[in-house]
Amino acid sequence: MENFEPKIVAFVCNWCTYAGADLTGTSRIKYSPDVKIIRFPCTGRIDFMLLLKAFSNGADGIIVSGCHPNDCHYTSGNFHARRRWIVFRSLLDFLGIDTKRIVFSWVSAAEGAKWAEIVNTTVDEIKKLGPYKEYQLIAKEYLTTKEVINE
Amino acid sequence: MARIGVFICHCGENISATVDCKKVADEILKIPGVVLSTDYKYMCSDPGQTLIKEAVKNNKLTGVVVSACSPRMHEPTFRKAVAEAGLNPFLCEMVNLREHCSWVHEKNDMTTQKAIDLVKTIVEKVKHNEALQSIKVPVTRKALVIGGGVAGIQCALDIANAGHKVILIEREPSIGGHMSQLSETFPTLDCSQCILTPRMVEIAQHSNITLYTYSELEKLEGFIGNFNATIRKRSRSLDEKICTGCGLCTTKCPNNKIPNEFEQGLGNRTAIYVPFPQAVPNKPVIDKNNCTYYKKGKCKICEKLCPAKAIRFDQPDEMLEIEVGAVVLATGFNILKTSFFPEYGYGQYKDVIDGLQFERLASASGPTGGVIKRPSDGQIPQTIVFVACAGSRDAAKGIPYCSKICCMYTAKHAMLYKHKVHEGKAFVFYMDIRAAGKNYDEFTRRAIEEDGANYIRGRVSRIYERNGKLIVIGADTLLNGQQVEIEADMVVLASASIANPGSEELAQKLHVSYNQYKFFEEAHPKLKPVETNTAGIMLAGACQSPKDIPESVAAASGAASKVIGLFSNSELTRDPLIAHVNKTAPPLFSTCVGCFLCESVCPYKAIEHEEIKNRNGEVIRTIASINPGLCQGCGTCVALCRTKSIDIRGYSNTQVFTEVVALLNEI
Amino acid sequence: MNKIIEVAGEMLTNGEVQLVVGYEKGSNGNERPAFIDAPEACNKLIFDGSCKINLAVYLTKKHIKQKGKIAVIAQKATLASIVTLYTENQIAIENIVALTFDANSNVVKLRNIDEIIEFLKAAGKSSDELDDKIEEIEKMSTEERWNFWQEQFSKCFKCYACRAACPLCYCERCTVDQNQPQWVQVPATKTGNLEWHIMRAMHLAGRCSNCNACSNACPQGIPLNLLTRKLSQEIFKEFKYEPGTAVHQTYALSDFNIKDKENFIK
Amino acid sequence: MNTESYILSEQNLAKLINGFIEAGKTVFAPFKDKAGKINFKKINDFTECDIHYIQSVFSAKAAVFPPVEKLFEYRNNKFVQEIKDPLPSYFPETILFGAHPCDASAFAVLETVFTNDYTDAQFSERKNKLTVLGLSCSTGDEHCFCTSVGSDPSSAKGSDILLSLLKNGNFVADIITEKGKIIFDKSKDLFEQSNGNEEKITAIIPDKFKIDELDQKIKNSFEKNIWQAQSMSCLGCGACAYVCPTCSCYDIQDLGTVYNGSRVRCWDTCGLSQFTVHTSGHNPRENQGQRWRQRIMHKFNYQPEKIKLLGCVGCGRCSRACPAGISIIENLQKITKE
Repeated sequence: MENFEPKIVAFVCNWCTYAGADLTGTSRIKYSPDVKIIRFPCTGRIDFMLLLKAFSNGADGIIVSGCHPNDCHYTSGNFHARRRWIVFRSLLDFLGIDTKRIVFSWVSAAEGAKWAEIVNTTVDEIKKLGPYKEYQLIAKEYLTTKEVINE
Repeated sequence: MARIGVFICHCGENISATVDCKKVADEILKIPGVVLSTDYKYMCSDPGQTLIKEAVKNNKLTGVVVSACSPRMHEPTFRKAVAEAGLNPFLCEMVNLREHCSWVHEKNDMTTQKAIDLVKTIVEKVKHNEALQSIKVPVTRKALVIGGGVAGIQCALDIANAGHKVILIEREPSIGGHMSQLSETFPTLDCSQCILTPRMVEIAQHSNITLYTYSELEKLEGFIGNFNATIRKRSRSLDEKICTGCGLCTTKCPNNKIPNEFEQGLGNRTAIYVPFPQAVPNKPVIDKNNCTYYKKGKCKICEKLCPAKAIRFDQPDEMLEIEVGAVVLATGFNILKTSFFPEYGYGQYKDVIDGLQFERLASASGPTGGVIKRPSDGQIPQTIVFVACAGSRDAAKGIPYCSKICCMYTAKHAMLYKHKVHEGKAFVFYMDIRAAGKNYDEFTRRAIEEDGANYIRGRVSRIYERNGKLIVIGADTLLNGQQVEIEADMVVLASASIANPGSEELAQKLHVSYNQYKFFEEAHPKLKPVETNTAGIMLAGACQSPKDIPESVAAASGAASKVIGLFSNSELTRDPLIAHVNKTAPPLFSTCVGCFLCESVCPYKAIEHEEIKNRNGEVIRTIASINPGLCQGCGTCVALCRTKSIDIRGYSNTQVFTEVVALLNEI
Repeated sequence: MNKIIEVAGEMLTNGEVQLVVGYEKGSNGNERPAFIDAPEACNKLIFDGSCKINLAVYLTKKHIKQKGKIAVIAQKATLASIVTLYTENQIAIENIVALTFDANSNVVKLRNIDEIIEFLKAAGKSSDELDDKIEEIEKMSTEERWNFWQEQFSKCFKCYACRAACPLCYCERCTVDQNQPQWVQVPATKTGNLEWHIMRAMHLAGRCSNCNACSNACPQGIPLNLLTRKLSQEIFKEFKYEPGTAVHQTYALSDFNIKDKENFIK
Repeated sequence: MNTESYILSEQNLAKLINGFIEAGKTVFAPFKDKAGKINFKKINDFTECDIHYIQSVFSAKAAVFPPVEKLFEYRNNKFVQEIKDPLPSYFPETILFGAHPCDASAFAVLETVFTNDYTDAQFSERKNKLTVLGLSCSTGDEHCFCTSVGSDPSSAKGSDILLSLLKNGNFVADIITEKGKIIFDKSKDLFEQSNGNEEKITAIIPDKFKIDELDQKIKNSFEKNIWQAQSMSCLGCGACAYVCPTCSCYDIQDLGTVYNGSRVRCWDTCGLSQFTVHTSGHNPRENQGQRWRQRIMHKFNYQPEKIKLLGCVGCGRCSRACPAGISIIENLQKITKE
């Protein structure tokens, strides 16, 4: 996996992590371009189905990040999200979906450096794991010209 | 078919230095629905905006994507621009190519490819943007100011004088704050109380201001223009309306050995007391923790003596519900108690005191009537050592920041001392003299040159007692670190300014952010210094960071002007980026099944019940509906809803779904 | 089971209810749902616990609701489902009488939600071999788990019997039936099946009554109840929350506790 | 052609089947999974299959009408608009082995549906490349009713070669069609002469109702309220249709993105409430009774009228699969008794 550049999607909230990533920029801290951000109003908005969609569309890893507990711009969105992730993660794990490929974090608007670190450690981890072959294989079932009948 | 225009900004060199903007523009032009894709040096500049406006008109664009800096910076700018060109502003989206791409990556193909992917994603999103109309919400033209220090006072008066109602609440029995404790103020040396008390009285008498002292904010609900505050008015144990403030009770209370907070423990007070003579309101309060009646169940001397029969031992706390349109935080600061400095022997030696204590000693209305006496034996100290930066700018002590006011008040203290004790010696240990301010440097110079305060550049390592003298060991860095030892009668520590206790809890009650030192965080360090990132909540004074009086007053007036601005219209316009419950054709009417599990996720109580009736007016089903005035658009209900019946504008299911697909797939 | 026949008979005769939803013997010898509106028909009622259908599923159906007041023969899980349906505003509890059995298999009439909850509290919780199966799967490696479930899901043809048999899958327009956007692929593809079963489990997390109707309904015998049971365990472990144990208790996932513990958020 | 009968020992049967596999043909055969459920599955060796079964959960129709089937791949952007048809490898030479007469006879129904007004290319391609080695039933159960719908446990209808189990464990192989003959000719040596009086083990499937009675009754039962009564316990899932060997409804879906993906067809069913919903929100079959009626009428009235074939082969799978224990036999009997 020498020249493997993972596809990593970051689902982040607008008020803390998105702003934090802005600060990473204004502080000119460098990180890997493998991670691309999609902006949400709040971690509470992040639908677990979207994480599945990311994988089925070829993501090798996912970052979900928002405000630290008690800092949610909407007061409790991140608390609800945290519960959702506790349950969802245990389900994925039970189904044999590699939870190492999903990184959850709290990054505040003041933690530009932390954002860079989260991104880089995630990229390293995913590079170690390699492409998410298992999931991508089932996702391509009817999309590749190689044929499969119900075997 | 969509007609999207894409504009790639170079931001001077900021983006183009690492991203090949031309290539991005060319690649994006390949996306179906993109009719125009171009790059330009400064999109936010006038010509840049004109470029966009012209394109909207000439190409009949149905959507605009500006790929430049963070939307948190310029989204409003560009949405305004497209609106001026006749396109609904919400059909314009931004791509963050600067903070999230060019500034954080090296110049190479991957960076340019990332830029392409980011733009592609938003282009696909914009295809699903809807034209939206801003929402109008009514504004309650009444402000709540929390904290009755000089900042709170100034802010309340400014708002009130602009003709709006103000509720001012103060935790202590009287307003005045730290300023009322000060003797004289730098750099003019005018008497603090002389300038403050008239303002305090004005508060009490102003027809637009309602003052609640001895009161605290219990909780705050709602949102900008429509807050609902619950205030706990603690029981004073007397009926303020009939109390004349004669003060007889305070003189006759047998329990008179209680350290006086206002005097910083240098004097005593009674259990029923008025914090200081000029207190506003000038009505006593019974300190329940020290009152013999509350402790032992008998005494009631005050009740017997009170000519107005105003004492009410059974008076409960009062809960007040108040609707306000804006909130100003002016809860001020505190200073680090010198117990923080064991190496300086505080607590161990009575004569090692802090700045505020010195203020009381120097104050004409203080415990010593303005005569500087040392706490231990009441002797007039012949030598005083002032230690600046006691705790401040000391990362090791966890306070790397500068407390800002110490340099000035230490100089003032030295001056006051010299004026009162002409033959006395004043030594000042300092790190740097920070006297940036109108007439500030002149002031410190005066202390040194005219009043002969002896400034030593260096830190104090240790203070100990030797036959009745305090031995101060320090280094003089100007004499290349040579050790100096001074025999002092008194030591004054200019200890660090810190956030008020409880400010963290308060911030969480109000959902405003705060930094690691628990000072409240402004919305923008430069451009929004008196606003918080929670709309409708402003900041004034030292609750934000250490400030001196003129700065606090300026900030207070700034916050006031923000509030007055908000109150200048009877309703305010808000982004329509909020949740809504879908409606479908009958017989379904909505995919909402009315389980109302969403009700409890909403932090704003915005989810309501809507009854769907048939022609005969019979209710055929009850579904959820969202109150657009209350919804703040967090979208937590959207992610929770099993049937995807709730959606949110601007981050709709289709939009975010499309973003994920677009980001990860080739076109 | 003539006790139940008697009780049901009376209720229909004295007009206490207009319909009894119970069980009868099916052509394959197993119990199956029976809908009885005439006292004389009651004698075909049986109850030996062999029926795997949770009759609560019928309480939300229009054509059943229309019948008026309904007596439903309820096992423990059925009662839990009724409580959840009630807290989710899906049934008019005053139109429902739950008929269940005490330890000595006497018929017990439960006429309101409090009686139901009391009964459930008294009945208590019992674990079964399903919990062992879950442990067994948890012991597997991630890869083994993945293969196990892929093999299971490969049998799924998306007939949605699991959804149809679930009393809590009462939504008129399930997310899989929506195509703007198409959250779950319609065809029985590997991805579509995986996403469907994940979504189903998540939507039942904190609501599931553990009646196993889903897995029993599956023509292919896919052990779907493992997923829902696993999440029930998780939610009880993490949030001390058990559906059907209190009236109007907040749904575990629309509630939170500042002290919620997790060990994975960086 | 006139039928010839031979004896095929179990070992030789194994050789025959494995021969097909070695020759690169796809062999669908009954396979028992860990849960004990029988289904038709592509096997890689004779030993994998289990032919001593009463009925498989799903029918054998997937051999010609897969649950999900790619129609074409597309690419569609500003520069390329292209459509790629599936490769020939998508339609392999297929041997269906061990299908009971009910399944074998069902192909006739599917074929008429897919070819009556126009010819469905993919279906025909699969059908033409399909050879059926049928297996007459040695056992049956309470759900079987082939005898009531004009067939029987040893009917050769739809098979190219029909195998019948003998007491001694060997099989009688009746060569029914040209396709069957080709196979026989290729591996003559595996077949032994039959003296024509070997004892077959054949299931007894009692009559459940008289089909012409049913036919008379059902014609004018559309407006009757039996449908509501019969579907009272119907939960509205698609199990009955998906396991059915003759149900042929399908949906067309795109997988992938707007720009790049595959168009597939997949099974659909009239049992689901969404099946007939109009964009307007109106649903012509708004209740389960109407959906149940559609299913029964379609098989026992419309199809006999339209394609001159009964839409039911009496396999009884729907009754076995129904989570609510609805028995098609009982309900058909009720209709005849109306």
